[in-house]
Amino acid sequence: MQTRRDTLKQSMAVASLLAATGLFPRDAFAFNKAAFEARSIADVAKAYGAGAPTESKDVTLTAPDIAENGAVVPMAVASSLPGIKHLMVLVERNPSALVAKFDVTDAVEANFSTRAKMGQTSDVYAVAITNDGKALYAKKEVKVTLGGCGG
Amino acid sequence: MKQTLLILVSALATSAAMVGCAGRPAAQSPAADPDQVAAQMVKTSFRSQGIATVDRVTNIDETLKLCNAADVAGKPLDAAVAKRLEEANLKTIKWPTDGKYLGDWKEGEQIAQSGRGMTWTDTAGAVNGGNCYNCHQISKQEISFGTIGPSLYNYGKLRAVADPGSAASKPIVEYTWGKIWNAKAYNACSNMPRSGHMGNLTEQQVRHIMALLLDPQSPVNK
Amino acid sequence: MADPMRIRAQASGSNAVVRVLMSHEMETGQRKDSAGKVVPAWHITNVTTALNGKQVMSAEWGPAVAKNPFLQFTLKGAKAGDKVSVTWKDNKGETRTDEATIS
Amino acid sequence: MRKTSITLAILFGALAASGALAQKSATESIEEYRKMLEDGNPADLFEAKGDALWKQKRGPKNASLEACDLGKGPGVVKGAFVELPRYFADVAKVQDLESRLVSCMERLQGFNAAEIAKTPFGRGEMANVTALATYVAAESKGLAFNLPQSHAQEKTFYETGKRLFFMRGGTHDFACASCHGEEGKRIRLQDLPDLTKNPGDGVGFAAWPAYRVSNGQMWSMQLRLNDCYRQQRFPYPEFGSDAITALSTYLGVNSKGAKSAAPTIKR
Repeated sequence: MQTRRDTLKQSMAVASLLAATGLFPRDAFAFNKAAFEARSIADVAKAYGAGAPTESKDVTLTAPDIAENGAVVPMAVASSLPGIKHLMVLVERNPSALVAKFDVTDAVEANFSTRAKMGQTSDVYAVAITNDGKALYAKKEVKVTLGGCGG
Repeated sequence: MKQTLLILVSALATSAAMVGCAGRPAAQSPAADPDQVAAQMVKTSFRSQGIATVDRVTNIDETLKLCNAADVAGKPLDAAVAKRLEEANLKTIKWPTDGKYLGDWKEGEQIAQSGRGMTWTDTAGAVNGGNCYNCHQISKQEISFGTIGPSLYNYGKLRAVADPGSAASKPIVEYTWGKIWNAKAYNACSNMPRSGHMGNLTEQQVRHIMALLLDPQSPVNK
Repeated sequence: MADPMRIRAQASGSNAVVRVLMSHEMETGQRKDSAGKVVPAWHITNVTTALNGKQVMSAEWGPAVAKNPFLQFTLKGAKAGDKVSVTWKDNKGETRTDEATIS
Repeated sequence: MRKTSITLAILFGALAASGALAQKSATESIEEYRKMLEDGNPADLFEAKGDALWKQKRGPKNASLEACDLGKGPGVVKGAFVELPRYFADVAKVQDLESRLVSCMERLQGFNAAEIAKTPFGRGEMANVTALATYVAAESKGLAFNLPQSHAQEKTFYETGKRLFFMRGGTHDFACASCHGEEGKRIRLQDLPDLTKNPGDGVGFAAWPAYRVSNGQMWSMQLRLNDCYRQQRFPYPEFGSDAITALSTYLGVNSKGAKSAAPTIKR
């Protein structure tokens, strides 16, 4: 079995190699500025060419009820539906709603976990955009608490 | 040759002494007095930084000194000593200059929420918080509260304070003011800061906290 | 140069679960420093993943992804010994790629 | 038999479901949040950095730290963390992990120890000391604390540390004991371990270094104590000062038998 340390060593070695070969296509690095500046869930969906979002049981959002600290809030988005193009996590009351957008391919499951920053207690959305331009969502309120000595 | 031997012998003697030393630490000179060592360490280990000056630990008052010693010994303070310290602390309490004990509970809630002020990263003259929620439950709405002190939810209601200005409420109103101003007046070694006495909160801030606890309109008493 | 990522990739059945930790400030652009000056946004904008050299996943991230980001996803049809590589790029144009072998 | 266990499983499942339907307490929710963070602790990034730094030839003497004696002989890393602070004959002093690392950086690599001690946490070589401490601590994960108390100075440091632990001071009369002298208390929603005795595996002294979620920083034990003193409204404790080492000795000896979980992830 490979230890974590070996993995690391290997990672560092290949890093420069991959960079040098230019293995990653440039178009993989598109960044949808409009989507990341949008304030509402609907505007984010629109920025990705989808219609008005509707609530759906086929989209799953995993997030805690209470976050001990808003700086790191675990969130997972998943969908059981076929034909999902994008999965996104959004925090409604953040300065910009969109946290992350993942592209689904045949090679990965429609299931991603990441961690978001939350400025305050807010509804959190998991949104799925289908190949035919539908936006489906699940939502949940996550409370952000004040912790520690507060100084 | 002779010289070499001499060096060898002395080297052996030294190493023997070192072994002996490591093996029998108790045989060293009588152990240093930990109280003195601690006092010395405090002097050499802390430095003034910003508004947090070293005298905050090198020059503490008698109340703290005696309570600290009692904690180290693991024994409560002698009853007579405790009484003497409480009386001394009671004398420091500054009662409201205009006889007005209660301010605005909404401001009180904000002061109770804040844990800021007086650290080496704070600036002089900044508004200090009361640190209240760190240790106490106060209003029902705030779920992030500490449990070092007792719950203060329904503080006034439980003590039947219907009108804080009434003669009937006077003893509890005065006690509450005194407790916030100098908690050691009622319990010499209390964990609670002496917010008024040590200059952490202003008279006006204490009034606001009083209102949070005692005003029948405060969410605390709903 | 940015510090290396930690990539853990574990096969389970015909899939592999990949967990990635990246070393990045993820500065929001909303924060002020002690002098009151706004700290400019500095965050990862794109993440791509390849399985044995073939791109299988891409993502766009905003500044609201937490500092030192964590990412978990599941690769279909991956087995022990396969190579997973992850690349990130940030809004300053800095990029980093690391690779791990599925165990 | 098989049927019984299935029935039981269904029953328990139903119980669990009804439990989940009932309103969860804030404490349970926070517990759930902490659980979600455990898998994927960014402390791993710092551990990896420390591991690389330990082996890398650096400093004016272009040497690695692999000959550093952390108390169990030159180069022995595993198990060293759970026996620190301890007395080191070469410096004739009790040292904690971070002070010891700085001594090794000076002796082996030629760095200036006093310069490092003056560097703020998270910057320059001090950030490297924290990463190294994270790596060294991680190598003792799961081992039980067992600080030596045979040298006279180790005993003195324990007794002195105890006095520092109970020392009220500052503008708020806070001592370490104000928050950590009793079992079952919390500040806001954070549980406070009772540090006058062994608070349990992976708790208190056995939990640091830790990755702090609130600021995304890796915190060593010295920074943990430093910030406790800041919140106590005390003056600034110097890095590697005797008071900090003595306090650590008191906490470490009290933790005897507690299994180390460092590096952990904390609010």
